[in-house]
Amino acid sequence: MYGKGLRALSLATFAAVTATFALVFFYAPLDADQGFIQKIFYVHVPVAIVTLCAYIVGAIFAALHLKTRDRRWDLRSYVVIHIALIFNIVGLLTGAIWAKASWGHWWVWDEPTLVSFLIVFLLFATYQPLRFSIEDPERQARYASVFAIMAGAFVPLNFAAVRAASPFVHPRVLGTANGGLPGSMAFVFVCALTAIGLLFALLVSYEIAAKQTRWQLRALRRRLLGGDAVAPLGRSAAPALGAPERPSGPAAGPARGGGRGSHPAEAAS
Amino acid sequence: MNALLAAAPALPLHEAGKYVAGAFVVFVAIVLIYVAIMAVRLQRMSRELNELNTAVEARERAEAAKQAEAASR
Amino acid sequence: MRPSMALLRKDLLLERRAPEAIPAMLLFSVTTFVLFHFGLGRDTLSGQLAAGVLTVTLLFAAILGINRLFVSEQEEGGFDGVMLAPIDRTALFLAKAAALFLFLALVEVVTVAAFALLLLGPSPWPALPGLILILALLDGALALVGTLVSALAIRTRARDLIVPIVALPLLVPALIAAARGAAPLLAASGAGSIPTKWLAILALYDLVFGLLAYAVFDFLLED
Amino acid sequence: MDATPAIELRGLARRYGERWALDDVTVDVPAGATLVVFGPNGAGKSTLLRVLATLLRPHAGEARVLGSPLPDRAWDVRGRVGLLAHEALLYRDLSARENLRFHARLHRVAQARVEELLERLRLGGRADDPVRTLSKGLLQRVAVCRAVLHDPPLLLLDEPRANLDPAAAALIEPLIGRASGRTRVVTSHDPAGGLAEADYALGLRDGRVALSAPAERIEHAAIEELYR
Repeated sequence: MYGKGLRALSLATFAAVTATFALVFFYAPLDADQGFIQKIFYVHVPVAIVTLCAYIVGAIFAALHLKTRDRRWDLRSYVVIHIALIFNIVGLLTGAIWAKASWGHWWVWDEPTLVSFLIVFLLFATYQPLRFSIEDPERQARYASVFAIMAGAFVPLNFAAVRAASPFVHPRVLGTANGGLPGSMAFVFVCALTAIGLLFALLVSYEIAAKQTRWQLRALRRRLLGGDAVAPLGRSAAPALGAPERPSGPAAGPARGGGRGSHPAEAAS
Repeated sequence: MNALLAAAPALPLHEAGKYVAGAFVVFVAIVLIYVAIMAVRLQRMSRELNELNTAVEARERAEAAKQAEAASR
Repeated sequence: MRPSMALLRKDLLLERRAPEAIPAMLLFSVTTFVLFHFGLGRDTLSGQLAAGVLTVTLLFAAILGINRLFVSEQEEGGFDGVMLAPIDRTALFLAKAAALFLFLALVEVVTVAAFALLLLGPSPWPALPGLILILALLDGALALVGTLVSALAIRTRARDLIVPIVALPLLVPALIAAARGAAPLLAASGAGSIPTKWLAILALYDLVFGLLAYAVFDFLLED
Repeated sequence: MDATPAIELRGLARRYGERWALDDVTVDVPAGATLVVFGPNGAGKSTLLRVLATLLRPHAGEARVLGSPLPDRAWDVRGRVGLLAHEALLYRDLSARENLRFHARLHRVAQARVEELLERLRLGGRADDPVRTLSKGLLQRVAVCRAVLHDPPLLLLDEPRANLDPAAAALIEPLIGRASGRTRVVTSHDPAGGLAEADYALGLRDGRVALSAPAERIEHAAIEELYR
């Protein structure tokens, strides 16, 4: 089953997140400049880093989809970008809170990371509407992958452009205080990054497992109750997974690729 | 940048706590919302599975009845 | 190269026979300048404000052209006529990008003149060489990314919505570089020089997205 | 006739979304022969032509066209098929001559061929009017010119005579009829006319083969049955 490893990943994530929270509040030293506020750094920055990496991973999966024509890569790309969008919102909200706490404004334009984070969000937010506006599942998958590749390349380029446009570069906490991040802070930060990375991987796994289960259920329903019992596919932004079984059965001719690679039962392996 | 920080000195703890709590609450809340959505989905799937189960059972019962009828003849 | 030329000639001929994109972009730009005059409440602009108004207007005008770019292919039986020919699909990409670039350049000849007449405070002449350089690089970005977005959107249900929402964020880095780079050229105190970092970012943007779009364009056409 | 068939399909299938538009289509067409495809609207006739023209990828099964397997070597097929589709595949705002010249450039065909075809189909008088002003019959004649411009060995014709009066039909006959000597796949709704020009007949219903036999062994009734 595709649920394999899900439990181990869940436990590891739970342990890592709990440990990180404990470390942040009971172990990490108070920042010399910012004091208690700096604790936000342990959630905001890892979330931002994970989000940006995830967008690039989504682009790589999309490229693999185009290269191999295996629809499972499209599903992975879709789910990674989907969860990354949620993390992006978390990153924007925590960033805004940090800005308010540090500078008294909910939004500051001279923070290039935050600004480029907003632009990247605006771009990736169009991923779902784009998918939604294409009905044919195959074309939807292909077009979405093309978009994801362009958008993935956009992430670093955009960051460079926004950073160049900032009047001065805001020092990350990594650079302040006593000229570098104290070892204990760095340790907690690495823990937080690991925890949030694990959380991201976990949510992606959950989402993929849920999507595959739904498609298996659909296939089962079709087999048990016949094609009429299955509601026709509505328009959806989510990738359509299983190719329907052919009325003639797969025996006809040496099937090349058609429907096979994307069959949910095989997606398990 | 250090000048700016100096202009906005570290907030006192009770003031800062509000914001830090806010940031962490946002993080946890979104994860919880996701869990809730997952729960709704799970419910829907288990309902659908139940439906399929009943369908299969009904079919099996009909089959058994037919066989019993054939055997009694 | 030859099929690209044939395709480009066909697009130019079509625009001459039934002018659509260029007049629309022109009218749109000049109208937008009038709107900015009232919206900003200023008679003359200079520096960053002038550069911003000019580049943002051109960006929005380009969206109109991007929207129309593949309409002629889609109207009569889709891309089939071109797809049946033994040519590289990327020839279509090159031809469309070149057509869009030429349309934009043509529009800008008039638009920049109109801008200088209507809104620009300082004299446009000293700024002209630098401005041409920046606009050429910006047009490259608009043409390359615009062609890909146009092909992406043409066969979706909500073409006219997809084009702006995808193209605008995608073009933000190019706009940042063009607007910031053009600002010193239009400064009230006389034209300065363009900081090279903006030219570098624009050129990098053109290069990266040009190569990427060229590489993935094929996948938009196969069915 | 050549020994290798011009078209070999083995279990060809193609889907749109969840619907199989073509399913398990197996047929051979020898070089120089004519295959007529019958079937009600939506049976998959046009999809079949588009797959053969390399415009759609097959999703399962094997397809060989002019000896090249699809979709892997679609490149070799492109430029050797002529497709006459429902749409004319012409730019409405360009004239017939401009359209044909454009396609001649894409196919690397001499411009003289354009003039020759315009002459043969008696389009001379209207050759410089935008094609949007042409009547459906005239438009179809220009579309025929486009389809045979590069002298393709394989013709794919989607109801080629739908909008033509008898005179015009006679005019295009040497180009796309049996006399052209090309391998042809023709879709038709007309049992009598279709069977008359067919060597083989293929009946499709819901994307599946309902009828497949040499034309002389097929009766009208069997074809009319398809449309019930």
